[in-house]
Amino acid sequence: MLAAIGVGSLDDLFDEIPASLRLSQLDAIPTALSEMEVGHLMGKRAQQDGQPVCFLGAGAYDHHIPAAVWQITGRGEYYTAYTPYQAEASQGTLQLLYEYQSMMVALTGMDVSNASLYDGASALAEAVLMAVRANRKSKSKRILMPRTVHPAYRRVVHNIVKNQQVELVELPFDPQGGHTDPAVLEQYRGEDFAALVIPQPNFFGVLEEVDVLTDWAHANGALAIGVVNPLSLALLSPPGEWGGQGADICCGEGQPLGAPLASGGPYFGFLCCQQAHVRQMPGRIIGRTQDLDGKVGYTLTLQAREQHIRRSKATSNICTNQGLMVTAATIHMALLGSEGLERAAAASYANTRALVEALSAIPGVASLFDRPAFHERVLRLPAPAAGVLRSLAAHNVLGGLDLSRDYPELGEAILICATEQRTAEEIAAYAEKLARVIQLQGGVTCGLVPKE
Amino acid sequence: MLAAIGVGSLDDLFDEIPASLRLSQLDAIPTALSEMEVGHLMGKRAQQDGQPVCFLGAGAYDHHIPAAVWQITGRGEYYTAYTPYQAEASQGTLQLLYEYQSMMVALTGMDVSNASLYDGASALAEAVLMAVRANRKSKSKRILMPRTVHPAYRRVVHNIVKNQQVELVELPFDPQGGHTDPAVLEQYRGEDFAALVIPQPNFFGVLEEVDVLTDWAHANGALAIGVVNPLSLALLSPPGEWGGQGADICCGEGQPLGAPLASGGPYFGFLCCQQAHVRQMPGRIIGRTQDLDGKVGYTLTLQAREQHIRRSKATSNICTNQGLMVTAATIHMALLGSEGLERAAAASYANTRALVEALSAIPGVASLFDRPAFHERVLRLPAPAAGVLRSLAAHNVLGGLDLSRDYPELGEAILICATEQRTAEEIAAYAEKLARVIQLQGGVTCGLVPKE
Amino acid sequence: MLIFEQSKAGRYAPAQSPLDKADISSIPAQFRRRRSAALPEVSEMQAVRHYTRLSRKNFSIDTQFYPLGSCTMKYNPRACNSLASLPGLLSRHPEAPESHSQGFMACLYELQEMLREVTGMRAVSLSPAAGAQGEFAGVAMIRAYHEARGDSARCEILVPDAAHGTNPASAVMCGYQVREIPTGPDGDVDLEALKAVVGPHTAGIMLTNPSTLGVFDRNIEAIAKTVHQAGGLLYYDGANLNAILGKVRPGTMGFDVIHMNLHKTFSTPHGGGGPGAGPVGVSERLVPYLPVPMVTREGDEYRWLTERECPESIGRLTAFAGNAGVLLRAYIYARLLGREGMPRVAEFSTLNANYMLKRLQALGFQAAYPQRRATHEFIITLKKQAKELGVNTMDFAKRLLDYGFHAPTTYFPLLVPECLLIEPTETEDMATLDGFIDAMGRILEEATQDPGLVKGAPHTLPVKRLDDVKAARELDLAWRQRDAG
Amino acid sequence: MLIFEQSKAGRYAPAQSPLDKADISSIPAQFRRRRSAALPEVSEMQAVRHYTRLSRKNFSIDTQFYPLGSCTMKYNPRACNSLASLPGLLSRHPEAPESHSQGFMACLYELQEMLREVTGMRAVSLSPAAGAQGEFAGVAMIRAYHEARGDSARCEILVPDAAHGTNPASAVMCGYQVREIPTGPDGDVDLEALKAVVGPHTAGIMLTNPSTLGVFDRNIEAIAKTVHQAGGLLYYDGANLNAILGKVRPGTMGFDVIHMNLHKTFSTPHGGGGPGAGPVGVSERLVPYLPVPMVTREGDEYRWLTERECPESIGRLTAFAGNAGVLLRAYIYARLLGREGMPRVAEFSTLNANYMLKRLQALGFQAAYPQRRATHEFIITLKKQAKELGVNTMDFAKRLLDYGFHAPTTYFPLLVPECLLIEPTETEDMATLDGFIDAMGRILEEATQDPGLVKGAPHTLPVKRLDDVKAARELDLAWRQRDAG
Ligand SMILES: Cc1ncc(COP(=O)(O)O)c(C=O)c1O
Ligand SMILES: Cc1ncc(COP(=O)(O)O)c(C=O)c1O
Repeated sequence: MLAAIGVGSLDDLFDEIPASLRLSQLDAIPTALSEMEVGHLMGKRAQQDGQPVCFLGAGAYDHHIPAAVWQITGRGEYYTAYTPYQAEASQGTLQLLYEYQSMMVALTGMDVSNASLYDGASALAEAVLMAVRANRKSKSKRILMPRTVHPAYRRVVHNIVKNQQVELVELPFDPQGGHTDPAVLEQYRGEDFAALVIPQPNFFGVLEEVDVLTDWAHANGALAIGVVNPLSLALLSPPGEWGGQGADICCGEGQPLGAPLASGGPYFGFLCCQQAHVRQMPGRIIGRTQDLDGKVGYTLTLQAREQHIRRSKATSNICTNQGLMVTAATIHMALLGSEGLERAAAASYANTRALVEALSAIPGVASLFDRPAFHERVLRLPAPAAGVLRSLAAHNVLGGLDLSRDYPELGEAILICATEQRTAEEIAAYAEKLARVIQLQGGVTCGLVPKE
Repeated sequence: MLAAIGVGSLDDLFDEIPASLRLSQLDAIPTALSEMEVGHLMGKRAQQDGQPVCFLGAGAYDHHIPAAVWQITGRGEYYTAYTPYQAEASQGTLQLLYEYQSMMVALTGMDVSNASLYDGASALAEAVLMAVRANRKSKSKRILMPRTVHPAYRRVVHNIVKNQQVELVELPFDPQGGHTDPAVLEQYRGEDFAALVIPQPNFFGVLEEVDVLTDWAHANGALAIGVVNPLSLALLSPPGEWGGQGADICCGEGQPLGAPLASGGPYFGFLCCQQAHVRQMPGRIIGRTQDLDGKVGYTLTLQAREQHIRRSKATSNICTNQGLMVTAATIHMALLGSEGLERAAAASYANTRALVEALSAIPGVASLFDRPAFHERVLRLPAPAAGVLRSLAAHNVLGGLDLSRDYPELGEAILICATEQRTAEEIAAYAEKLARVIQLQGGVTCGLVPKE
Repeated sequence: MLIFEQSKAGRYAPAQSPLDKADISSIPAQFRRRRSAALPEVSEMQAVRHYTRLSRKNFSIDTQFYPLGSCTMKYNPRACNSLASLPGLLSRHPEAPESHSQGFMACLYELQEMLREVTGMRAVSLSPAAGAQGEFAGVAMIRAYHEARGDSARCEILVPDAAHGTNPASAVMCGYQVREIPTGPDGDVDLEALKAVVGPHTAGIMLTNPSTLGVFDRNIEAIAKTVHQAGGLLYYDGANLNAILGKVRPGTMGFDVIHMNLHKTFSTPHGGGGPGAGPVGVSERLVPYLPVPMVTREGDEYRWLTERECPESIGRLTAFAGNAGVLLRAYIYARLLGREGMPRVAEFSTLNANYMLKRLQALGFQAAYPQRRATHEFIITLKKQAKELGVNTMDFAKRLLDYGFHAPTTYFPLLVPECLLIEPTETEDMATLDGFIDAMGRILEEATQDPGLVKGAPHTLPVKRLDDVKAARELDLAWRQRDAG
Repeated sequence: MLIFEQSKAGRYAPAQSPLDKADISSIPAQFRRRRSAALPEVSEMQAVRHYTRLSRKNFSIDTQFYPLGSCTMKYNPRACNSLASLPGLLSRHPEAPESHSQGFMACLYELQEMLREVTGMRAVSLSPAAGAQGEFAGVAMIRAYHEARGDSARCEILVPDAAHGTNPASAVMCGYQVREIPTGPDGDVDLEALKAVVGPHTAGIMLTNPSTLGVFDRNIEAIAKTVHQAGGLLYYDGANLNAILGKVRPGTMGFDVIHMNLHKTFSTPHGGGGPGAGPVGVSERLVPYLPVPMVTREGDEYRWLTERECPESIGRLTAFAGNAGVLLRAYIYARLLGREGMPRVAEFSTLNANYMLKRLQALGFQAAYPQRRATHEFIITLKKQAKELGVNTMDFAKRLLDYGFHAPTTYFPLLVPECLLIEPTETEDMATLDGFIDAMGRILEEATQDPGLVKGAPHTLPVKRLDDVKAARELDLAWRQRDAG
């Protein structure tokens, strides 16, 4: 090959690079390993972290994933394909994405879905930017953002939108109910907002008054942005039906649809909207069309919104998305159907109720909010949450999320979750361990924090 | 559908079955589980057995298998296809099997290979039956079977061939060398045997004098049947080149070529022979041919040997074979090539030498045989082997195979193996544990069994 | 293109073997290989791409309807594969001590118990590697039984003419002579013919019921009585167990020994030819002869039963415990099905078969046994079409491939001329069955209007019809270095 | 056929969800869904078969040569997939405590260190989810840097006209105006034009080197000096890092901040569009602004660095730690490559590109920059063919599909008319490159002799050329119940 090129050595191929820039060594990089050696290494690392029993949720949920999902998703044809720019050579991915969009539309009750964004948090940021562009009634760059939205999501949104001078106005939550009391909105009546964000369920697992909130937004010239758990939609009212007109945009984290916990990623963000806003939608969209013979086929469409065409005027900079996770989610939804999703959601709901019941029987442990919830709950503990969780972890139980950093006003509180995967034995074992840990940590003596 | 059939209920479809035979219940079978529940169950069972460090060989070897092997073998198109009876719809499997046969021919130096038998032991039984049919010079149904052949293989051969009045004549092994001394054959000179079985390496890991043995067989009107470890053939002389004319038949266990240990199966038996004997070969064979347009294609051939055509006159009753394991083996061999197989074999050889060296440093522990070996070795222990192995297992080490059941004449002896997967640390840890265990079990005091 | 033809000297996938080459000079040269084996020399990517592409030239259950009679090509739940491949299960050495095998052994034990229950047999051994090896084990047990009783004149095994080829072949491997029993006009075994040949030389009879003719032999009780009275034993070929799972037990029918094809009834995948598993079950009198190893439970502990514990056993037939990984898949499948699911297997596979039969008959296809109820499979015969249109069963089969359907079993059983043995299984839906039926209808039209089209099929597959005669005449069974360039 | 069109009311895969339906009546009706979502209702087998078949309508690296310029479609070692999918890794919750995360964190830490070394930057954060998010992070750090210094007049980011669309789009998302810099006739940035526009309003410049024109900008040091002297920072778009891996470090070239596309250079699969990972590396002065989380090591322990420990950070850009599974795959790949392997990536990808360029030129194809050395990719322009034969780049691209090759990148970069950007990568062998070159030669002939054939391509794929205009005009973005029957 060198001869065909007309050079004497591999090195000659780099002769346009100034010699002063050339690198001589990579000392800090270890020498190559064989696959066997890397296998041993990764095997050890994977074991090292144990597999504690998981009562953590907080945006990432331990649901059952059918074995078929990843066996098919892992097929080379899905796993090693690029973005389907050559539509005729990518009908597999394209039809699948069209089916995905259709499923998300069915699940959310919205008109259109894109083909994914990075994750739930960044999807919310894109939804906010989209709302600012799409809301023709408002010139405002202010967004009403309930404090019941996942704290990491709020941070991400802030980090992404602040450079475009979009401002987030925080709405407090009701200390009894753990929800956004629609009454607090009254103080903003008459002000100009681009959108109101509505989480369902909210970060505490609590169900918001989505109909009232959506109607308030519309009555006040703001768009309504739903942030939803897609699995919960098997049971809960879909954003497209919230209030009188439905939410305008909805987004969320797709992880509960077939993505393993896997340390937080890759997951995928989904984003759906009403037809009217489709041209403000960021991310790829697949459309159904025809070929020269009139045969049905699928292709990327509305690409004029995207950076590779519109460059600095694009709806977003996103290019690579989370296609493979969407592949898994599509297969996952096809396998479960709405019956299966309903059963998984219902079992998660029931398991979390059982968990709350078991844990609340421990003196000093109490559920904090009194409103309906989905599959997460906030519990107050009679001892420092951080220490309790640490002790539980030492017993191989991930007992929940310590809320003290993000919600110091809640005191020693944790967020817990029991998906359909948790068994009655695991729930009982957690309760037993928690009781012991609290006792050892010298939890409250009876009477100090009376059992409600 | 019932209406289309013209019956009223599912039960009507069984109306030809005498009512007295119908079954009402299956009490002893548990009720259905969901995939999630079976997943939990199997997860527990898999963990329960631990993953001890493996110094066991004895016919099943812990070699590295490239990740690609099973990711591709598991593709639905290979995994869920039937036997390629419809050749035009099975070119994937058929071409792969033709490639497999070609690889086995390259590795063994024989002329032809079939497309697999159940396992190494049953393949040897088929080889013996085949030799009886194929040996036109001999009317005998007697087979010379060295005691250095894997004991389970000898049992299986006996169990299978005895019904056809084939008799196995056992050849003793040399207590110094652990091999079949060609001299012991002299007592059989002039007698009529259908075949001589020649293991390489033999059950003790020791290398046999394959050239001399093969020539002896041919000189005495017997066929030579090699039983070989296919991985060892990357280093060792192939059966097709043994002695003056090469072995007539060779067979063995394919497990070292891409099959996981997996409790002993599925593995696959391979069987190769010289061209002259191909019509006596049991099992499926794939041939290259052409289609109507003259294009190359692959198909099952010589089916007239098989049970579905020849019925009671078939070369064997085998029908379902071990196709998927052969698929894996083919991909495995393609990925490693002979360079990779050589490296794996050489590293296994070297590791076992290192292991023997480390263990023999323990007082009372000694290597039993003094001849060249591949990657297994027999060690004599200064304490009861069963107890030692039990203690090692409790320390998460599978220390080897206790030989006392099958070779009581060897005393307290174990068969050990260290494949390329065993690390220097694992070898050192084994030595350390063995020293401790022997000490605790009150192994011999110095002087009783002097260190050789 | 063969992988060998992509080979280039010196190329390999370096990550796949030890990076350092160990010294083997201490192995004396006389034992060593002189030239490296001429295996393909390709990169990892080349191998992956080659075998990925190759796979796409296959039909399979995961891609096509596969109504192959007698083969039960049903869906293989993907969980069976992934759960049987958990690292702890894959890494277990067959000689691992019982202390490190309790999880694995629990699965085998429970599978033995479930198979016992659903077949109505007294005990089960899982070790045979496939159906044919199960047959061998079964007939060997029959032999061992007679021998133990000194009943040595019994040298014959009876086999109906509809039987699968493995039946006579297995009998012969066990040293028996085979005697064929004809089938009566309605598809049941000819009882009179049977009565005429049984006798003191009869070691046993091998039957499948429902038979491979797709009908349930209504005289099974009479057959059992006849053979038993003559001192013979009844062998049940379980290949068709799918038809009666949870509905009728072979034990109840009077069988003394049975094998099951777990790769059929229990949905372990066929893998392009195997592996399978052929457990055997026996009635009381054959228990001592069951092949080893088996698993037993003592208190809370599982223990192996081997040659030592079972001195009368016919012994082991493979080196270890048979196709363990297949057994695990079948175990998982059985747990997923459960008590409720098993009869549904029989019900829906039978429903699908009867539906197809009726609809194909309506299109003008001729049933081999029109007066009989179909079981989980049924036969149509194309002898009329072959005669009148010159388009035979093979042509129909090949043309079906063009329509995206795998062909049914052709020319088996041998006694029905120009036959297709069709088995839809319970996992297919009506739309798929209808698609197949429509294709059959269209091919019938094609055969009438343009027989050349059908006779030249397939037209849309990677190759056209292959020359089997050439394959057998000019044997080309391996690529060799000399084939290159 | 869509999966929805195979749906039948009431059908589902019962094993895939809890067998008992839990009671949810305690959720007040106002919150509940009134009608079930109209998802497909199919059996497990139908879903498996549908998505298995669908997959076969894709081109992919595992099945085809995919010389897509700027995308680095190289082989993805299968071990990366299986080892990153070990049960312990898949089941780790993102909020698991550090005590239960040391194995995972060790991998991230070592990956940070390796990327630091190979790019020559001071520190690395792995968290951005893809290249574009890495760009956002990089530009946001530039902004944070200037803001921290009170240097608030800098409102412009410079971007060469050859840049990828994400560059200007990311700059705008960070609140900057974008100013394009032209390319000189030899493919290097027009240095004079650059000098003319830099100034106190310049926040920075975004560059890739080698550029998407397939050449290494020889003036990189002068560019760096120019921008730095004006007080701006240099951003390196690492999409082309494959070309120089282990040969030149962006840090040495003078860049202040870079992103890497692990799904290109570090071989994590593209998955039909993603996921990727876009780690960022920075020089000393930008370290405080790196996005969180990162991993640090204290003694033998790994610890997270979050908002708390990094108060000046631009913060987090996804909820957790980015695309962790992609990072693990890249880590495994990097360990397999090792110190020796990294420069070989650059060498062989460059060798392959230069070989292809020379051979295509010999066939009469016109290089966009014939006087330049190709890097790991190169551009040919078909403007002559488009003009003379009426067969344009898109036609060539579509016709290549018929030959079994994925098309190179078309019509990008925008400044070269009728261009193909061709990137073979280091993992392809010469026979494959030759096959592609031959196909190009044949298409050129076809274009001369039978242009209709090329313009009507593709002819052999699941669909013929698709109507994109119709797709955009008559938006059909989801199947709805009303579409049925
Ligand atoms: C009726 C019948 N009996 C026996 C067998 C043999 O089983 P196996 O192929 O598992 O050896 C088969 C398999 O095709 C069969 O259909
Ligand atoms: C040159 C260049 N820069 C940036 C990007 C954006 O990277 P990503 O797609 O990962 O967001 C790409 C990807 O196509 C690219 O080719």
